[in-house]
Amino acid sequence: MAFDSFSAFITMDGHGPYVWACYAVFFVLMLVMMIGSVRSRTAIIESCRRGYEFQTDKSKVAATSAPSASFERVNVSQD
Amino acid sequence: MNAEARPEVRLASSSVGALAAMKGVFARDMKVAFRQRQDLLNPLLFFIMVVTLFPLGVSPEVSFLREAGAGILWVAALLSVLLSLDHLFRHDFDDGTLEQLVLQPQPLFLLILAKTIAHWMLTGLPLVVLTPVLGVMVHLDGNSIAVLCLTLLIGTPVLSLIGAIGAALTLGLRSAGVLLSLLIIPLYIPVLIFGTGTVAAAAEGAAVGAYLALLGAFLMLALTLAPFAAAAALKISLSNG
Amino acid sequence: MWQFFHKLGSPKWFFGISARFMPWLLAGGVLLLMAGVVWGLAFAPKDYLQGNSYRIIFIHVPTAFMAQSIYIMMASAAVVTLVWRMKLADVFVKAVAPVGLVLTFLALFTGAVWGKPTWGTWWIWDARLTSMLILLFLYGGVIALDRAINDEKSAARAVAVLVLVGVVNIPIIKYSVEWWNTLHQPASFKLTEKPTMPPEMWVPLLLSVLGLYLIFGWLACIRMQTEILSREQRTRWVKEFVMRGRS
Amino acid sequence: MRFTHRPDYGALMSEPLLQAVNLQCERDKRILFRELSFSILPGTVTRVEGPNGSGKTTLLRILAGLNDAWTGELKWRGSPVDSQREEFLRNMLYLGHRPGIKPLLTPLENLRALMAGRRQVSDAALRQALQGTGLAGFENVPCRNLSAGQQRRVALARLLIADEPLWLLDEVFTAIDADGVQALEALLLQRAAEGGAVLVTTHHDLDLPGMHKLTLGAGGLSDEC
Repeated sequence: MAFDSFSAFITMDGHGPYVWACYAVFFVLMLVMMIGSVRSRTAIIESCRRGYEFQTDKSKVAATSAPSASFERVNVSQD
Repeated sequence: MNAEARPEVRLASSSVGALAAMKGVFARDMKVAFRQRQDLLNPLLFFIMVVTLFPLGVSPEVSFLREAGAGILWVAALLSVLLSLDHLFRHDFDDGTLEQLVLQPQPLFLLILAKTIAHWMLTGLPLVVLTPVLGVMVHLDGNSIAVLCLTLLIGTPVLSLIGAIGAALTLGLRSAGVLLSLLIIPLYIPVLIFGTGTVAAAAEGAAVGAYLALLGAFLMLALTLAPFAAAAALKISLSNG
Repeated sequence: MWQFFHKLGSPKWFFGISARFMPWLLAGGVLLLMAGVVWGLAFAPKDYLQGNSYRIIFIHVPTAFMAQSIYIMMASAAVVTLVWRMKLADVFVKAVAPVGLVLTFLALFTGAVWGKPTWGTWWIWDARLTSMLILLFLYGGVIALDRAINDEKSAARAVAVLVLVGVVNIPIIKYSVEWWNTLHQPASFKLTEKPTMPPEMWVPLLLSVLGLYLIFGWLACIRMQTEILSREQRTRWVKEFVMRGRS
Repeated sequence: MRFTHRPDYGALMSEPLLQAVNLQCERDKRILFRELSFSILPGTVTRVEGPNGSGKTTLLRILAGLNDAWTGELKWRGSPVDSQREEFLRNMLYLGHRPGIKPLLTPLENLRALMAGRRQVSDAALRQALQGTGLAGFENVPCRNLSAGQQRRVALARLLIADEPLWLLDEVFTAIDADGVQALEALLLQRAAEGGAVLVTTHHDLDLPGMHKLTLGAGGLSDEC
């Protein structure tokens, strides 16, 4: 141990705030990045799953035909 | 159609050399630019205005201006080149001439080199010509002005060449102008450092030959590599559009 | 050989193999990093010149080292993207660029905070910090370009060109910044130059560098997996993988 | 001149100019077409058909080499296009949606610039080509003062002096009047008769004698599952 006491370890001869701030920011950012990466992975898996389930539901209903354009006037009522 | 009736294929007979093709590209860009002279003046006016901001915004004192003058002029020149880069390929992209450029049976990097040379003649070179006037306005001495002009003469083509890569990469994107600056400014830093450093060395009475040679080396490097990168980038951007 | 190369480029293959490595990468990385940091913070001797503030080195050097090596890795991947059009390579570039950005920022931040007790000022235009700042800009440019292009393939190839242009420039930038630095403030006090660093100092430093390297490996894997999943949503193997937990 | 060894006549006849094998193009996660294979034989006019969004323009851009987001094989006279890029470009003429005309330049200057990287053509020939597209008297008027149809005619003037056997024409009939359309149709047929090959996309009702058709599907989402 390079320090005589725990309080000496914390203050580090007055350099404590600098050292601890660095380590805090480092660990916070690393953690945020790591958790964020895990989360976005779960999120994408979740959204895929929902997509697949939606797909199977849709195919159960009916095989829809491709939409074709009719260019019919849409009646917009004025009153 | 039956096979007997099918005539023989006649392939394209001749082609022109790459140099003639480069001349064609260069001539067209020059012609287009001179049909729109106002656009030629814009980077120059911008250059002058940015330089004017420093005495107004920081200090009109002779000592400050003499010390910072070279840097101010270099930064202003860099920014006005940056400003003009957005147009390097954009109009050609919009009206379809860029497609036809890419489809010429010529090495694309040479055609881009020709376009970049035209761009430099229309922006970089006028800036160099204007520099002595502005140099006097920021109280640089004659020797410094001469060295500054020399560094800009070697440095601005590098700016155009590197800029061509950025312009090609951001072609057809939304907010391409801002993005272009973000991509390109970091790459401009070495040119800026050696450009202003050379003038600073000259002001201290040191020999500047070595520094100018180094700037020349930058130019050679940019001349050999940048057109290839810009050609690759251009193909990617066109493929996207 | 060629077949192996193609297999290496297959996202599906990567997905399987990376899943096996990842727990080890994470566990090893965290263990080594913690060992290095705790040793460095509590047990390594005090520096006779800078006092305890030097203990920032145990995270400053690893982040700075990683920030640079990630860019080099991205450049190698960019070559693979442009030459062989391997899908995995552009997935890699896209996945790790933000990690590089964060680590570069951390290197800058720790450097600046270290500067305060050492030089008495938060920011000094020191050659190292300045080139780190420029590296931060380069990372920012890469990410911005990637975001700006909608089409995945075009984005990957445009980014690859940009990364390569950047990597050609990095030595030039470094050299010019160092030259500029000596021009403006000759013989300044250097941060880390200690040719005779005792083993009690460099061993924990080595540990934390290795640890961060492994954690980066884990981050790269998981982020690449995310990217692969989103790109290959419509393939059968992703569907099987996603629906495995169900039914 | 160019070829010291000439292949025998019969082989030359059957050789396709351009061959596409298993083309697949995916754009924004949508497959435009897949397993698309065809040959373009000399002496043919081919119309590329399909509804909006089926990838007609994309196909032409791929063939021209402007779009490279595709997989498969493209062969120019039997060998891959990639290995003979310049040779291919020398023999291919592409006209796209955007006419490739600078609004600030005159038709003559535009045409001169377009030909600069390809072949030496005398000004007299350029003028004649412009006259052929009905632009006599407009040779020296800046193109921005011309109508959309006239601007397109400037681009079309290239067809009158073209010696490229392969033409890829994307929507060239747009903004062209009825007389112009008729003349253009004749021009395409003439090119085919001379041993060239023409690929054309159009919304105009084009039906030339002996015309081939290349129909693209409606595309669709790429669902492999």
